[in-house]
Amino acid sequence: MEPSILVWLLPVPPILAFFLIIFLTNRSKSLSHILAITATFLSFIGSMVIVTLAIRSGHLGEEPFTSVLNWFPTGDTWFQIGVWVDPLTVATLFFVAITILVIIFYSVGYQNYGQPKGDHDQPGLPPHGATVEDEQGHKHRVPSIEPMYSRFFAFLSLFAFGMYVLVISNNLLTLFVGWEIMGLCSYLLIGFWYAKPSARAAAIKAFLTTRVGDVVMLLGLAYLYSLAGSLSYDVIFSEETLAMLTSTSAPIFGVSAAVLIGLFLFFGTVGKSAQFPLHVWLPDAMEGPTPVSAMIHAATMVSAGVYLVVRVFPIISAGMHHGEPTLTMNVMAFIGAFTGLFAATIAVAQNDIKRVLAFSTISQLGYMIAAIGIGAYVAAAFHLFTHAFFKALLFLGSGSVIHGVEHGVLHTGEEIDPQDMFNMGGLRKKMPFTFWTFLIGGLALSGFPFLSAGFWSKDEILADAFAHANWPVLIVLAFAALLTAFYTMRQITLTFLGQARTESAGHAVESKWTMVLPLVVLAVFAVVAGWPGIPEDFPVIGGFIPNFVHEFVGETLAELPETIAFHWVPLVISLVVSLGGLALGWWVYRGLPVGAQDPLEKLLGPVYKLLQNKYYFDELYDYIFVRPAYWLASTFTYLWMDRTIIDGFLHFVARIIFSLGGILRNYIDKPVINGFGDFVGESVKRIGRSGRFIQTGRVQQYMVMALVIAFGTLFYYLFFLSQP
Amino acid sequence: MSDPVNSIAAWLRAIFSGWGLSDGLITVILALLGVVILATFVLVVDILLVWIERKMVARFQDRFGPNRVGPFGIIQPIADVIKLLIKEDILPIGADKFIFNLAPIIALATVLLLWAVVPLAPTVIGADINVAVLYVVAIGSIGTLGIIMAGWASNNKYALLGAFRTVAQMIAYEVPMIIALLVPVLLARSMGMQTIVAAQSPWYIFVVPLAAVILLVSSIAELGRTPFDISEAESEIVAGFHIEYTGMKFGLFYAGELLHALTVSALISTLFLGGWRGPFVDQVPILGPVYLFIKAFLVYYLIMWIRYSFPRVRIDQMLGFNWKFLTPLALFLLIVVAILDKVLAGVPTLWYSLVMLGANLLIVWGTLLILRKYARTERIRIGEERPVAVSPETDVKELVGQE
Amino acid sequence: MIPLSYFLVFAAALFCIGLYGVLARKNAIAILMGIELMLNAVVINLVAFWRFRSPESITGQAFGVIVFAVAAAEVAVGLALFISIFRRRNSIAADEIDLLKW
Amino acid sequence: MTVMHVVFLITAVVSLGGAVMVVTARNLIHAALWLILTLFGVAVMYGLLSATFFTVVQVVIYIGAIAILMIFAIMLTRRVRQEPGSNVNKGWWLAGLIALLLFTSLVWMLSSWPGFQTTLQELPQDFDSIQVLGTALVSPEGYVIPFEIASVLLLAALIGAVVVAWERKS
Repeated sequence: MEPSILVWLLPVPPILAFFLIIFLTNRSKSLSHILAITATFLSFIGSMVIVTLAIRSGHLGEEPFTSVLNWFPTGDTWFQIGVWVDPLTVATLFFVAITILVIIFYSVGYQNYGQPKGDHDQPGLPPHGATVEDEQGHKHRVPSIEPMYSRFFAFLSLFAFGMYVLVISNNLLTLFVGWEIMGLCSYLLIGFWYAKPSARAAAIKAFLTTRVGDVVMLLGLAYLYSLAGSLSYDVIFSEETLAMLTSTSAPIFGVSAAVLIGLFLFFGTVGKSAQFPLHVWLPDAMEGPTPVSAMIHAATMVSAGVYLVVRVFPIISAGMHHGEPTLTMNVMAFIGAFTGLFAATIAVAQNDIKRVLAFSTISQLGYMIAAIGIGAYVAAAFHLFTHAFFKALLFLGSGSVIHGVEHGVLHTGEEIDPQDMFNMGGLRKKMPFTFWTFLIGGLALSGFPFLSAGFWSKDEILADAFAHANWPVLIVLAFAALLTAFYTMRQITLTFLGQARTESAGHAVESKWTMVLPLVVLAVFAVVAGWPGIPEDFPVIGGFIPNFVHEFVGETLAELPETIAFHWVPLVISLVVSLGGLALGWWVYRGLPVGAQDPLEKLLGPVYKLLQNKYYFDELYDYIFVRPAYWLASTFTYLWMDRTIIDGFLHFVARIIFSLGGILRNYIDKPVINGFGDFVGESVKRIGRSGRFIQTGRVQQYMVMALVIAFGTLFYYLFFLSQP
Repeated sequence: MSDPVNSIAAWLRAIFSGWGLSDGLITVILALLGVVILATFVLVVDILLVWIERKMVARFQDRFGPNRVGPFGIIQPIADVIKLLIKEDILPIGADKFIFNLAPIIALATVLLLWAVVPLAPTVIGADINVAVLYVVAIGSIGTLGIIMAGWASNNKYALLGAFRTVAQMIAYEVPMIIALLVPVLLARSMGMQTIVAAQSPWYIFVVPLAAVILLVSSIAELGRTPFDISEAESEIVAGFHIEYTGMKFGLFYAGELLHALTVSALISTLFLGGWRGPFVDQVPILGPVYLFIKAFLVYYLIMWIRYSFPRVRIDQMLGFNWKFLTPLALFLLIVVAILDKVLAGVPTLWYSLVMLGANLLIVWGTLLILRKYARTERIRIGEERPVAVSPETDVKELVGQE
Repeated sequence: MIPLSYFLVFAAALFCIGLYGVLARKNAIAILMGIELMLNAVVINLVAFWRFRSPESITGQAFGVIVFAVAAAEVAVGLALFISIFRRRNSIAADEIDLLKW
Repeated sequence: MTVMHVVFLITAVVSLGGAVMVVTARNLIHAALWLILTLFGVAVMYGLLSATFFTVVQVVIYIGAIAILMIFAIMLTRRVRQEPGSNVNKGWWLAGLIALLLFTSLVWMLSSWPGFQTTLQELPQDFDSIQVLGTALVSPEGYVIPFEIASVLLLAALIGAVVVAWERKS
């Protein structure tokens, strides 16, 4: 089979699974998850075949697998959609396929498949646990199965469809379609437990916040289409188009069209990848079930934002001379670096295990954006690649931890938050698999030297920043990396090390194999995913494995970016910040006693409070945007516009028509039309009454009559009419 | 001298034309002669059948049967005929005289009419019409008429009941019978008897045995023989339609019934067992009738065997068996055969026959599976406890619920 | 040889006799018999026209087959109706079935 | 006068006489038996027209099915064998008049038609009307759609008859 045909088929199984689950197998939980897993597995197999073919083909950069279909006519031409597999797509496809499959598999265990139905569970709320009796008659509280189990898998399948569409599309419009499908899924899944007010609010917040970014992005697409006449990659990334974009000046801000488009598209990324200032939705999105957090808000969907800017890098970097960054890149570098540090500081003061990871995600995405901003294209893609694995691993691990602690909560009946890290501790012995995999993920996140994937990608970004002599970015990112290592170790120490600080944590148990197996798989990737990107001139271990990422992914661009020469300064920075942060985190939080405050709170004082409340951004937005919007809606739109002007006009028109109708009725309808109708009816009645004696009910008489009349007519015709 | 019938006909024709008779008249005379000879021959065989039937039933029931008049009692039927002829002829009060007398004649005549299309030898057949199979069906339905006339004209409620039953049975079983008849028609691509016989290499019993079985069963039902003899059913409606008949009128019914059985046997032999086909029949055509009658008597023996081995079925069972089992099966068989025939066009005869046979056996196997399942559920249903003897006011469901 | 006119006149006579039966008889089944006679007359016409006017095309016979089917359907439904009516009114005299009068 | 003429005349007289008996017989069973005789006559007519298929089908359908069903229905619907009173309704003379009028006008109209005296042609030797009819009934160029519609009609009649005659037990 042609590779391009196979590529077309990649998104098909998930969407089929979605519709099948929704329409047919909604009632059967096992059928639903079998369908979803089978579908994603088929897509996974297809993706792996594509990846293998792509790597074998050798020069995919010049000759991507592509195929095009006409979609809808635009004047004389057709708007074409198609598929496009170049090295960047391959890399993305690789981690997307694996993470989606693994997470869907994990969801089976996470949503408590095989557990009894809950005592008081109802759709729209997380399961509350069920009571079972064992043989001796003792009652136990055990986790109960999710009431909307099938729906969850349907949504995950739809999400997978969106992601595949986004990744394989050959133009920005279908990419945008996939992007919006994922936006919808994100909304549906964050609000999955829709009976929880906080989940509802988070879903709306996420949807509206990303919508802000999407609108701007759509503007960028429209502008690009109006200039280039196409949204296909091969057209818009061609030299002529790029030159044209650079030479055209935009109508506003006095910048070139390329810069404006780049900024618009980047703003879409800001929304999707939760960059400052649209970062507020991502932490709240942790209201959804943990697999959702892992899938959407760590591994894939937020990656889509970064994927977009990596994809449109030619536009962003259009007009770059001799390594001089463009305006767009400067803005990206600034926002990325700022977000990286900003989110890392917030993460330090969070107690919720998932929120820490959420902010770390924002921070890491900032890293990637900053890398793009300084022109480190390959490094950004590389970090995107490795980050997907270890962040998925961390989220799934945290889900496993929460699950374990929830089990303990159900067992002991304590009323504590099973997601608060200060209620944990000592889980290392209770949940060994979770601990070790989480540790691997954590080390990868903090960039633990040599062994972890995160080290190599992060190191490459720092090395790029150093090589481009972009000192502010280097310093900010290095500090962010330090904080990252710190809060990662804080999390690990609080969660797994030391003693159990609550009874529930003491009764936690290891999760089922359906949840542990994905953790192990992802842990392997969290280690090995970095190996293909080890710089070749790295001391001692460089060159064993060729720097595959650089050559392969770099091939996507028109000209291969030059390799950064090895320098010891960024290496030392990496080593110091990661090891130092880890050590610091362990030292501060080791052996924290039961009920103790966060040691940082004493140290930082009011700053801690500021961090814990995320710099009061939510409140700020509330005051700046939400309340004015409410006010505007109620006062201006409702009272003034709607009630006074529009309603008034309508009432006026209605009154006129009403009186007109009354005139018509009284002077025309009643006497003329009704009179005529009554006259006709009465006449018919009268005629009928006078003629009804014929109606004897005897069929033979009818026939005789009919024949007599027929004969009469016939004879009349024959004897009178036919005479000349 | 290999073809005596036609030689004698040619000889007679020569004699008659020597007497100065016209050609058309000679044909008419010869045809009438043939009819008379054939009818007489068949009726003589019929007398023999009475003896065979009685001897056979005696053997089945571990008796001797007639053994007084003549050797092995072979003259017994002649004695019976004489007895019937000299019996008093009774006409019931209120009977419709003309119809009452007409009925037995129609009953026997329709059977005789059937012999017109039975090919006796390659060169000897009453009328080789191209709609012979349809003709058989048509004449069969006239036979029904005779029974109805008898039942109605007797002015007797048992007779009328018997007639009712007969109508229900005959009209019902005509459906699978026609469908089964269509199978050899389909294979031979003709409704002419001679063509069908000539087309039978191998005999159709080896190609479509299921059709033969269906035809046999529905024919037995048409005959009104046990297990389908509910139109006579001595123990229920005394003797059904011929309850009021005595003497030779009854004799006609009786002879007609026996002869009908032999006729059906001859038809089945013709359609499925190769008719007059046998060794050396092409050289010596006179061997044809011999082969035909050997086969016909074999089938006749089978019918007798069935008759004296099975109990009578109830009328609802009889109709249910037809509409719910035999008709669907026959339809299915016809469809399968038609499709296979189309599929196998151009295949050598051997393979064609083998595949057809295989398909037939497959259908039989599937039918048996379904029947077994049905029987199992039926046993369970019958085995369920049912309340016995409750007053009409009691709600039966309630009673069952209490147990 | 017999000309076409014989058959046509025969069919016309049969048709008219049937028509009389339909119009005059009281019993509904007798009316049905009249209808059958009329239908038979029609089929004779069809077959006769086929035989005399266009023996090479089979249209007349095909039409006749359809008429046979219609006749059979009509008798089946008609008799069912009569039996049903008989159950309710204990009569099938056509002039007593006059519920649909004024 | 050929043999054909003799056969035709005898058949015509018998069947027309039978038809007259059908519409006049007081006893319905007799009427039905007369009907059978008439139908037989019609079957012979088909034979004279060398439509063998119709001859046989006439016997199968009309005598074997329709007439017998009628006798059945007569038996089911008659409590007393002889219906009291007249067997014709009040307007019988008008009916007879109409029938007579129709017959005369039909004959009159037919006789003015030039094709009225068409004589019989021999059929071609190898003409098998059954084969041609069969092919025509099932070939798409022929009458397969009327044929199928007729079968649907029969099915509908079958179901309809069952539904109409079904005795609902309350």
